[in-house]
Amino acid sequence: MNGNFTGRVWKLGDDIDTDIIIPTQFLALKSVEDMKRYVFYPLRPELAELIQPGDIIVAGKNFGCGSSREQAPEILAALRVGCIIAKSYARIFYRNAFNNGLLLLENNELYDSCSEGDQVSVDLKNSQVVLGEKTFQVASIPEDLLQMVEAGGLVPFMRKRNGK
Amino acid sequence: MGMTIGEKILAMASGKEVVRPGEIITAKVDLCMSNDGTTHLNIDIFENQLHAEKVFDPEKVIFIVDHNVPSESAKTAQVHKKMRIFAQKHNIPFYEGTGVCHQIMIEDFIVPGQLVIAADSHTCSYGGLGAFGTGVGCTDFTSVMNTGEIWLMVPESLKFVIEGNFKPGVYARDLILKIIGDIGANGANYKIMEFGGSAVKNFTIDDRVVLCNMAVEAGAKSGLVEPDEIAIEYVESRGRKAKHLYKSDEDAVYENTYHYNLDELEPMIAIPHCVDDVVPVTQIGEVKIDQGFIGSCNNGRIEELRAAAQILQGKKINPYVKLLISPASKAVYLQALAEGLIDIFVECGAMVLNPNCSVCWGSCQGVIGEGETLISTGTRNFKGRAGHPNSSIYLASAATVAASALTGKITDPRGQVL
Amino acid sequence: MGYTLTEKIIMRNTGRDSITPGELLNVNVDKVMVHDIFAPFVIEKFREMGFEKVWNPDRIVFVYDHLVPTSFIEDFRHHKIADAFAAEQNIKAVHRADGVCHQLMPELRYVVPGQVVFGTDSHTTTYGAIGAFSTGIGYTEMAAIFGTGELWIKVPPTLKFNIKGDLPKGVFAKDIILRILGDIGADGATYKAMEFAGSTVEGLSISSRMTLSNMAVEAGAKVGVIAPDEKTFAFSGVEGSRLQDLRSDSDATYEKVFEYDATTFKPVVACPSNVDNISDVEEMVGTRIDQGFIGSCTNGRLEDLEIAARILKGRKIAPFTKLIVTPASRSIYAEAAKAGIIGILVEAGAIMNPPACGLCCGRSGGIVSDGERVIATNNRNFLGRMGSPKSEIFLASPATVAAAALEGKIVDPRKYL
Amino acid sequence: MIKVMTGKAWKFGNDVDTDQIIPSQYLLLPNVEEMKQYTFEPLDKDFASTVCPGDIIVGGENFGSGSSREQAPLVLKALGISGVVAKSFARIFFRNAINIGLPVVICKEVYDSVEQQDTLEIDVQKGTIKNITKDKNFASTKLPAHVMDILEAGGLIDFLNQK
Repeated sequence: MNGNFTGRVWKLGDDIDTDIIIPTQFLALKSVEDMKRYVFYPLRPELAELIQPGDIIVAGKNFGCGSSREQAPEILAALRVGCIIAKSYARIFYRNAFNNGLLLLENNELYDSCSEGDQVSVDLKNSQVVLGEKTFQVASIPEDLLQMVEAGGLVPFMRKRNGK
Repeated sequence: MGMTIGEKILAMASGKEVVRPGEIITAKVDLCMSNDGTTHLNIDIFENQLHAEKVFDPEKVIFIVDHNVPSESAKTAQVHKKMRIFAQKHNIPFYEGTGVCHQIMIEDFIVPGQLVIAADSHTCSYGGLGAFGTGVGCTDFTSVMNTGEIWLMVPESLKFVIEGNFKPGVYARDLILKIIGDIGANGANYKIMEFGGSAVKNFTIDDRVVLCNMAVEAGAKSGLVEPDEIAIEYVESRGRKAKHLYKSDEDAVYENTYHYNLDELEPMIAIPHCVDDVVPVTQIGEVKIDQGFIGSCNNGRIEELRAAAQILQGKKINPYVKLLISPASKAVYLQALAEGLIDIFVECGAMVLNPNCSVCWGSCQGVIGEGETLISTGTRNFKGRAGHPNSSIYLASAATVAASALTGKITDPRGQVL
Repeated sequence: MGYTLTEKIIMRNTGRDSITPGELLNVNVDKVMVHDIFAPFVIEKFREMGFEKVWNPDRIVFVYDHLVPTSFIEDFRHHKIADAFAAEQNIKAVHRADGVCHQLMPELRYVVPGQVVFGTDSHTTTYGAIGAFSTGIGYTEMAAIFGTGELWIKVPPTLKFNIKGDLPKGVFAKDIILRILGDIGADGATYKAMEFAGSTVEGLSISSRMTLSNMAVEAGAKVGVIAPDEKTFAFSGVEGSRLQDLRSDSDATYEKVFEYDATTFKPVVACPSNVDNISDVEEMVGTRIDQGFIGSCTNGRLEDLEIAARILKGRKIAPFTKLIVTPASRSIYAEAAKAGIIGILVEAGAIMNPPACGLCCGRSGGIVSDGERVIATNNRNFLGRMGSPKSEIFLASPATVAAAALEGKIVDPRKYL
Repeated sequence: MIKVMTGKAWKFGNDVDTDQIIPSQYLLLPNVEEMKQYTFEPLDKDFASTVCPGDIIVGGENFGSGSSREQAPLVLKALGISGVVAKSFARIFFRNAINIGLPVVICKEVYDSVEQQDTLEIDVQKGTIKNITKDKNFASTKLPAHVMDILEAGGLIDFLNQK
């Protein structure tokens, strides 16, 4: 995966659960396109309008906790969020995100150093995130997961397996 | 020249000796009731347009949450909350999740001889106890809630003389469907439908209410049955006394009189999308169903539940059919529970709902989707009434609905009842 | 070196004689569960991936519980799509309105001790209560399992919760798990196995054990397991003698062991809007509530309804307060009706709903508006979970919820027991 | 005095019930402004977005049958409908319309002459209806004096407030 990009920061707190990312009442909408208008609805309904492709979400610990709803990473991928950088992630969300081609990075310090609206640069090759003068190390992502993200997720991966 | 029961109640309520059809009167109401279908608008009008401070009599204004119970959205919950706050502030009787409004009114408030106004079209149900009930909109209701009075035009009366006995598998529900099919959806517009004859004299209150409840589906202002010992016993067993036991005079004037013989009646069904498009179940042909509903202010009482349970006992419904059963009130639910009917429903694969309007109202529990077919004991089969505009509703008796839920297609209940 | 229960289940499944936490390996899936709200997505992904036939139709269970009864016009689509797929693929286990998926899977013995099971729902951890390795996954991975019957997993390290002693009056399994969540936090077991053991756990019914395992995911855990015993074998209808090895070795390696003395436990509540925001009920007494909810895969079982009935018997719910009760399955509803429990609840003023997820999944069944407060027996109190983001949710045991409904405010349930 | 109304006709059939005018699932929206976009949704999804203020609804027999929902005449009024002409009206709808000051006119004969979007002119006071497009005149049924008083006051609330 080509590893350098820069994005504007949207900052959220600890324990951003899947009901905040997309509330249950919108899960039976027909498409992810319909759903993405309700991203972060209970907490910050205005974000759906404001998030631009390439923007980066920075959050605290346990991002994506709660239900197994895959719509949560799917709508973030559909909004073409550059990546999420959180202190930690909930397990199911973590799997679901990579399966949907959404990049997740982990770092403990960035959160306290950045503010909403900051520009953050990601250098995947060196597992680094740069904010102004400061550089933060992120846990490296295994190459096969990066390849899945690059391929767009688990579906294209399985299609290839099935020779389709 | 004599008067009908309806005319007598209106004369008394307006302080007159005699009233005649066509006359406009101002009448004092005995009770008024509003439910969550429109009460949020009533409260807005009451507070912001009438700038009223008090209801005319806190013992005579009743709020009932029954349409969307429990609520399916925050907006609905907001409406319920508004009702709760108003009821608390004005210290008026308030019910939530206790049953369909008309059943609660009949169980807890209605007595023969009353004039009752409610913001719901099926208020005509109260004629089953010999009370004059009629439905109005929220502006009318709000003005009644404020003043205790309403202007009314005295309606003509139509008389329905019912004789004979029901055959097994045939019920009051089939009779009222048959009548509406005969006279049409506006066959009694602005009029009173008065039900009498030797058969009705033996009818239980439940059956009388079934007839009066659907009078509005023929456009009627009210439906009425002469109150008798059966009505007196019903209200006295609930600690109330009749207000007046009016009977129609021998020489009362009816615009028209219709005769029916129950011996000739068979199970009837209203086909989509009009209540008056009624045929015998035997003529319906092969119609696959997706959902059945037993409940509503028309057909959710103990007798209907017994009829359904008799058919469903020890059997399983068709796996592709959803069968929703909503007893009309908490009291009906508890009686059904005591009689073991709830167990039968749960075990046959039905969904037993809390007492509420449910799919008869079509915006909360059991909403149907595009192309789906519902067979229902509810009051209406209007296009889209139970959900998607392109869906279909058939109206039939609880027995017909139960029999159909077993087979997955509309089925004559005869042969499955003892 | 010994192994934990979780490791042993994985070893049985893969035929391995040794295994290390952190290791990635493929497991053979014994059963999967898909519920209505995600069924169309699983099916869509399955087709997008280019699969035509499911690996084994007898290992797939569909449960319609989130959209039952349908509350919105589009809900039925989920059932129609799943019905058509089940017919096409010859999947026979389809439950259309029989209860909450996590109750039905163990109750109907689709899951038995020692199996590896996945579901498209986070609370799939519930089956750990009968000694299964079970966890929630997304619908894309489920589609891949539909096609292959396999899934890669990372072997989780285990946290052991050793709980000893008799539970005091008024304290239930729900209070235990809430207490643990409060101690370790909502991410305290992320990616790990939680194992519940000790004399207190041994004394719990299968229903109560399910309450513990169900909420393991609220600490981020992958699974929440309990060693199967005679009670489990009887519940699951399996021959226990062949499964005696399904328990942690005495020299198993745990990442950490937490010791609890159950005799010190008290009734607790999770306060808005985090599952780990735990307070003693005593400290919250007097907090006004508008609605109570008893139900869900956490606490909608017979013993939960029973304890509520004990508290509500001969009493009435406070005016302008609602209590919504949703049994977790059809058979629980029927049993409770026969045992007179339902009658007591309805007499007291409870609103009985048919078995399904109901209010817990936040799509119908008692959604609330701005400023309203709910006290509920389910598993999440996230912001806006039950309607307006300006509403608040407290989580508690069925006893605490029933007592609160009587007074319209949080009270100590022990005064009614 | 009620003004003479002139507007384009939207013609519907017999037994147009209240669920067609405004389906149940929208009735608990907080106010009429939010509801009005769904007017006639089951019959004509584009109605609310294409109707113009002043337009007139033409119905057959039993217009407004069904429930007592006052939201039915209210959404029509909120969309600027100047009045409804029908062969006959269901009772509760008729009352509700008068009570909110929406003129409802009974005329058996005009119906067959009307095609969609014909221009009609209605004089409630005189009891006349003119199909301007077809150049034909009709008489409507006069309303009782008490009912006219309410309509002239602009509805029941204003009528009561005036009293």
